[in-house]
Amino acid sequence: QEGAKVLRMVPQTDLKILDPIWTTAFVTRDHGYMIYDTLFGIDAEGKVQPQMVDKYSASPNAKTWTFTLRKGLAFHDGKPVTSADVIASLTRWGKRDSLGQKMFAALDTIEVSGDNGWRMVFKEPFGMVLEALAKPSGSPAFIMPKRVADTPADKQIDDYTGSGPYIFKKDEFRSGDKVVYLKNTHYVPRSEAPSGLAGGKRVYVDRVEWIILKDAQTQVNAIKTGEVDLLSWMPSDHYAALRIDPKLEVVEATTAGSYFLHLNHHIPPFDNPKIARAAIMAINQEALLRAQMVYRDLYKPCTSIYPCGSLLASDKTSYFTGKPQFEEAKKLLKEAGYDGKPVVLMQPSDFNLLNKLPPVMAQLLKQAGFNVDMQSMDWPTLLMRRARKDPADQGGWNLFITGWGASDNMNPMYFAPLTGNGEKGWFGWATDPKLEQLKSEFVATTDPAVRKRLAEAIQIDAYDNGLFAPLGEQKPLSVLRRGVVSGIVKAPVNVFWNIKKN
Amino acid sequence: MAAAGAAPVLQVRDLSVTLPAGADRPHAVQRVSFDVHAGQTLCLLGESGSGKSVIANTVMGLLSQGIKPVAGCIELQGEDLLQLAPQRLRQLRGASMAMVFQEPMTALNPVLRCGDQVDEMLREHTSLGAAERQRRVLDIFAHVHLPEPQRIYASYPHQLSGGQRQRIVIAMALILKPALLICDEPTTALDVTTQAEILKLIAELQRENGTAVLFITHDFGVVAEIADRVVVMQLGRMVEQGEKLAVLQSPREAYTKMLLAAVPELGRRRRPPRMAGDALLDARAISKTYVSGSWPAKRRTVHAAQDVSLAVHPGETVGIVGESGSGKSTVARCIARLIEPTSGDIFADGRSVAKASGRALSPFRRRVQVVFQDPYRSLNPRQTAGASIIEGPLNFGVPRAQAWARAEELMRLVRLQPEALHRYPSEFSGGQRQRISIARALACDPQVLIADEAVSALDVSVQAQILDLLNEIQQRLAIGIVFITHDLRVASQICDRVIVMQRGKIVEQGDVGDVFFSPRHAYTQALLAAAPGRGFSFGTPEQQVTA
Amino acid sequence: MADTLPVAQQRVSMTRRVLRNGAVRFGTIILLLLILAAIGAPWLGTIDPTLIDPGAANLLPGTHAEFMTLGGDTFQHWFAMGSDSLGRDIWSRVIYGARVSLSVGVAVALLAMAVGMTVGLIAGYFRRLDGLIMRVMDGLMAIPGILFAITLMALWRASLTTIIVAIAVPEVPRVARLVRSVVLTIREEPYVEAAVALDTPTWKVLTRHILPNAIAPLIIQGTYVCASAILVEAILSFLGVGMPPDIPSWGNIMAEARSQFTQYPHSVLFPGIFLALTVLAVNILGDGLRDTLDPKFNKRGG
Amino acid sequence: MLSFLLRRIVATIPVLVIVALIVFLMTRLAPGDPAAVIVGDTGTSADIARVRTQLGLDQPLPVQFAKWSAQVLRGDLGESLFMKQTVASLIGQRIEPTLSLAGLTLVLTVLVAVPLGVLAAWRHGGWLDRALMGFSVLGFSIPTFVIGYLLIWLVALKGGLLPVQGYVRLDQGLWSWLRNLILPGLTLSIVYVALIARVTRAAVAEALTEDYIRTARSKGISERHVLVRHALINAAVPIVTVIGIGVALLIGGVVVTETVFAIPGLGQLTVDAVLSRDYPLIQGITLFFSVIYVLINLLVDLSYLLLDPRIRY
Ligand SMILES: Nc1ncnc2c1ncn2[C@@H]1O[C@H](COP(=O)(O)OP(=O)(O)OP(=O)(O)O)[C@@H](O)[C@H]1O
Ligand SMILES: Nc1ncnc2c1ncn2[C@@H]1O[C@H](COP(=O)(O)OP(=O)(O)OP(=O)(O)O)[C@@H](O)[C@H]1O
Ligand SMILES: [Mg+2]
Ligand SMILES: [Mg+2]
Repeated sequence: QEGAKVLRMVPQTDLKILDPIWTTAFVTRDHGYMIYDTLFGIDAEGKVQPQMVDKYSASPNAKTWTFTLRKGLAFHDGKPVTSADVIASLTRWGKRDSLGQKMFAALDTIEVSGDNGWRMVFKEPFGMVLEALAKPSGSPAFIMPKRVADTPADKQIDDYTGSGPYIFKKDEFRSGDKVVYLKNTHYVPRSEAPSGLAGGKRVYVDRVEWIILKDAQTQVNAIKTGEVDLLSWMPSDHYAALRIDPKLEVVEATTAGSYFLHLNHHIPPFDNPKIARAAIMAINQEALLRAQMVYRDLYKPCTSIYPCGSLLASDKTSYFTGKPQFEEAKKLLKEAGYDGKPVVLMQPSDFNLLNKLPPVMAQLLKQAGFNVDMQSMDWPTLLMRRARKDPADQGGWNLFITGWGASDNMNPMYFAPLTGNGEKGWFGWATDPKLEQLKSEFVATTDPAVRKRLAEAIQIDAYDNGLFAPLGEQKPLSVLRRGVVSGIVKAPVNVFWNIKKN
Repeated sequence: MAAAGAAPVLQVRDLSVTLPAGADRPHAVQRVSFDVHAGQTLCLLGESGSGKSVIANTVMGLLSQGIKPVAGCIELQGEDLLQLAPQRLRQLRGASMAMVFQEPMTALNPVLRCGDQVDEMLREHTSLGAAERQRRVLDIFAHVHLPEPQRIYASYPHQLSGGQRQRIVIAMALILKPALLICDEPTTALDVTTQAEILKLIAELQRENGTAVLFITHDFGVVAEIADRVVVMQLGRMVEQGEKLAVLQSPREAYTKMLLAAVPELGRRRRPPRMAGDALLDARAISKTYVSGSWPAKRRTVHAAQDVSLAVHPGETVGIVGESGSGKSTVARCIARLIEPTSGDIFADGRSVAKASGRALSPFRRRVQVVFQDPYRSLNPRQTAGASIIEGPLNFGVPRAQAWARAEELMRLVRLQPEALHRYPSEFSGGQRQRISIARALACDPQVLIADEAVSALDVSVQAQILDLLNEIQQRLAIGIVFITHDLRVASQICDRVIVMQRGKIVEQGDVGDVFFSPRHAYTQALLAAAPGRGFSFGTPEQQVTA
Repeated sequence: MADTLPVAQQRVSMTRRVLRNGAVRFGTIILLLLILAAIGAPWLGTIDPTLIDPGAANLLPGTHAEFMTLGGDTFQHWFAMGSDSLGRDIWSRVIYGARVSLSVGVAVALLAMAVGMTVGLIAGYFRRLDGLIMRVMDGLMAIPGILFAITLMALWRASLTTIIVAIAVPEVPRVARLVRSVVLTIREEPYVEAAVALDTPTWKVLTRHILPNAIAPLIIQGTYVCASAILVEAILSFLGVGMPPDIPSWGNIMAEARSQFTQYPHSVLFPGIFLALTVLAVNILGDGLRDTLDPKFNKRGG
Repeated sequence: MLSFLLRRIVATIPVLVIVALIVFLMTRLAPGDPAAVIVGDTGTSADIARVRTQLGLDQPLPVQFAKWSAQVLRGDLGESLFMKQTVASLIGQRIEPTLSLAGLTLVLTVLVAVPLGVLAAWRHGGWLDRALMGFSVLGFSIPTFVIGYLLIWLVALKGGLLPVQGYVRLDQGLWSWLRNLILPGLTLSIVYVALIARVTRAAVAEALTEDYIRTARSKGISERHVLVRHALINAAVPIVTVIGIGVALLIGGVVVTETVFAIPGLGQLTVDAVLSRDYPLIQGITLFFSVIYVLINLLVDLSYLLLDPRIRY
């Protein structure tokens, strides 16, 4: 390996699950982008662009879609990528991903057509095909060889052959320690310049090593001494020190993420939208973000449920201002007859990325007249507990806070918590037929203007029903060694192609 | 013997040593002076607690904390030991002066093999090879009459009998043939035949090397055998000093005279007739086999006692005498049920206790008390003497104040100050500890008292008083006593019956008069013949030389 | 009662001797001061230790600053020890934190020692129970402490007691092993045999004759357990199974400050100093007590 | 001795059974759900339920336990719920780093602590004794991460002498292996040096009051031999015990140090497994530790027999 260029970087967390449809964990998704390719990608403007696909077309009623693959695509084992591989991969993905499930529910047939192409015929107009195939987060529709994709969806794959820009080195993979990827020398990038998840994915290093460093201080130390070249998620506590270090550079590599307060509509008191709104009125985005992120540069209040500055972002937010309205909240509570029973706010104390928000939120809610019972637990407990529908004092919950990437909330159909179908929906189980109606209208159209209008209506509806509320945006930054690493592509998720190392 | 004019090997001048607060008296020794010449033996005699061991330890520079020489000087071959640099003192120890400590049980390192502990002397002070050193060690073991030197070499101290350990300590002191040898009661745990051999060995050493010997003993027989000069101590002061014959036969001081008068004789003593009653303790054919070492080490079995039967009746004293290592202590510990005999049966109060354990032994424990051969180790170093003495009575339900009052009384009876109850075992002299052990056993008002070498560290006058005390208690309460001793004179004085043991077996037993004055077994005969100072009459000027 | 007897004028009574020992006095005074501070926290220039003001985050020690609560009230406060990343007053947190930390440290040490000692004594003395008990201890040692804590919190409510138990139980096998090892050697001493011959009840043989020999290493282990319990408490609260994280303790003040340690070491330093003081006090006290109470140490010695 | 060994080995079996049962129950009693972790944020309750079925977590506990036990009896610890790897291979990957770190720490600790303790006991109350006292107070009360960060800052960042993180396998060369272990080893040794040195001091000071020390001195042997051959060996039983406890702790969980220095050891694996509720992994690790601890303690107990011939079992 003399002279081989090795890029050493620290991923966000430890990589454990290698099957991208098994989990929606960010790190598994990022791993997927290393070794798999996607049919479409979202570019820097938020527009869908073909990636593996060469040509595609849709019937005007959005019922029939045809696609052709690019020439020269091959898997890591040398076999060409065929439409059979694509159909198998999409079928497996469609069993798990929420948008994929919707798509396959509407789908009539999917079949091979023409030379290396396939056709999808829908029972009713489906306007979200490209958005689904380009879905950047959650479980993206990665393309695998048919033999792998034929693995039942309820079994993890153990063959990590893809057609992406990097090859996974299985024998060097050690969870908790190191993940190694080699350059896929046979990869044929698109000719366009890279833009977001679209464009040419060129590789300039021979080997990428993900070094798992869990301790923030250690990450900082390691990049200072050059033991690693890149921190894909800057530990925010160290921002001040990293920013002034002349040998380092802090860059924005992904679009902003948002924190959301989620309310449980299944049980009192937030089954009453008035009380839910009162809770949302207690939000003080500035105070919350400041507590979590510490540095002004790292956060931005944003009242839209879509990422501020994205295609669908809107400032029509009903009563929500992101600033505390304690008096109004108290009035609402009185009107609604809040009985003073404590509301349970879950705090994941081991989750550094958001564990400082709940204490502040608890104090704000108290100010607004709530009786708050903040309960600490570890993240797995929170995940389990949020699935429980029991009353709050019997192991249930009322509130919790979690974070979403821009790739999640950039589109209402990507955004998991945006459900109004009661107990079938996402945790919080709001019943909101209007929301469901708006969403189905959204799916059916491909017209950007109509979409924009519907997205706005969805946002207002979500606020009025007190579904959830954004606590503001945080800027995920990456740190790299100045003069050593360059060419980072800004995309909705962290991607590691196009990076050069001197 | 060395020329009288030569400079003494050891010269002690006006030595005074202080004791810490709370001790018997302010000074352990006061203004003591004496010389020990090359090839000569100086015997240090005196009351228990009179400061003999303190003198010996001062010479070696090994006093424990709180005890300090405050005046005088000690010169070893011209060097003042009290002023010497620690480095130099270390060089002298072992090579130029060696000491046999009074209590061999505590003097040995429990986790090192005996052989290695002796070997250490050679390793430190000579440049011999390992094989040669081992040969020398085995050699000296044979010289001090240790049986099976190989086994002893590989044994740990706790696997040896009291006398065997004492001989290890002696071997250690002798192996380098030092210029000055200090022996602090080196033969208390040895039977007379072995003792005679050891004394002979020391005499040989003196002859060959001109070793000067400072010999501390209570045994006037031994003094008569080996001493050139004698120093008599009392309460830290030197009361008399002189040539052996002068002191032993025409003592000037009252204390010396009193002491000499107390020397027991080997002779019949009229004992009250045996009382009626069933045996208090009846041991039948008990054997004890020690198995030590298991895979991968070599397995060794020692038949410490074989087929020993013995019964004690009310008011009776049964003596056990015999070779060191012959199993006396083993038998004592078996019949006291501190260890379980390998076979045989023990009856007390009509019930068998041989296999009982735990609470079931409780009534038995109340009736049988033991004075251990090793008084120091058998006292908890973290408890005051008083706490140790009242422990038994408290266990038996006696109120604390009453137990304490009794303890004070017992202290007086064993000739100790009651104040000493507040002291810890380490703050006593060897003989004092032994008396505390006796007091502890007596505090329980036992029906059977097993005394293992219970008076060996006592000077003859205190010894006589203790024996009288035992006798008195025995007569009053009709208790049975098992008395293990090496001192045939003592045995002849207080026993009704004696048992003679050799190599784990009883070789002869019977009434004391029969056994001692018409011994049948060859070993008994040898034993009696070896009694030191036999025929020497103390306190009277003429020396009778009888066979 | 020994003191009532007309003896030993030169000998100072046990309590007097203990009290006269400088180390004991020094240790006691420090501990008392810490306890007093914990009790008197509200009167020591503190503010509510859970109050947050993101605007006053990471102030350096000795800063005078305006504190604005989330409700909008403001007041001047002197941050003697600075503030943490949420703008909470470290002095207040440290002083209030003494309540949890001292209780946890001392209680865990006492509990672990008491149970461990009992187990160790029994296992070491009774040959027949040794194997069984020590194997159980081996098994106990193998159970991950966090899992134990999480399960315990699920079964009982999270409370100070639960935390103390959760931290103390994993320490028990270690204390037990240490005690047992000493018992194994002392069991064979002649003075134990002598005590048995005096029909001393077994518990008394264990406590009076054997245990005192194990005290010296035990005191050291006890101080160690005390210190580590205070630190472990933070780990538990970090995992959400301890005290709620807004209730301050020295451990969680330090743990929370960990990510900023290189920039703002003061938030680790001050609780650290208090912890060290506690450990020092316990240490000195333990040593002092042992040195005065243990006749062996006191009297003999090379 | 042979029978002792046999007895010990046989006694291990019920321990394993009981530990297995207890840990199994604990994992299931602990709140938290691996299925919820696997599904991630975008999943719904239905997804969680589906994953639970896939993983067999919806079956009755006795059935789950029976299945798992049967598997273990076949010598198979099963597969992690998260990773497509067997528990055995996951543990296997972590053994080397853990043993390396534990071994180095142990060597550092014993080499420093025991002599320090002996000297402090020898000069009881002297300056070294006081210094040791101060050191142990600090060692007990400074959190590990502080020691780690300070060492890294001093040695690796300022001095540029050693790497700040990572573990290099031994087969990559002795020096690279050692380089990466020095700082974490030092970090860990501080608290153990404090503990072991203090225990050594106490035990040796105790032994030094014994009469055989006087005998040893009377032989004129050097003070070093008096201290080592006589005092230390007699004091060895509690010291070895504490060292044994230290080894167990080092192997079982030095999570903070492993995290700070990014050493992929068993401590991190354990905490990870617990925090993600990876049941088979937790159970496997615990069984593994049970065996290891039984072995360590067996070694310690055997060493007692060598150190103190009076001890019998
Ligand atoms: N550490 C100590 N603390 C206090 N007093 C002590 C200490 N050691 C010895 N003594 C006292 O010093 C005196 C002399 O003791 P020493 O051991 O020299 O007596 P001894 O003549 O050898 O008696 P024995 O024949 O009984 O062995 C005794 O009264 C004893 O009680
Ligand atoms: N624990 C043991 N393990 C092995 N052998 C032992 C043990 N205890 C004693 N022995 C051996 O048993 C034999 C008898 O010992 P015992 O102590 O009964 O002798 P003794 O008659 O009391 O001798 P002494 O007069 O010297 O005290 C000795 O040879 C001794 O070496
Ligand atoms: Mg003496
Ligand atoms: Mg004997």
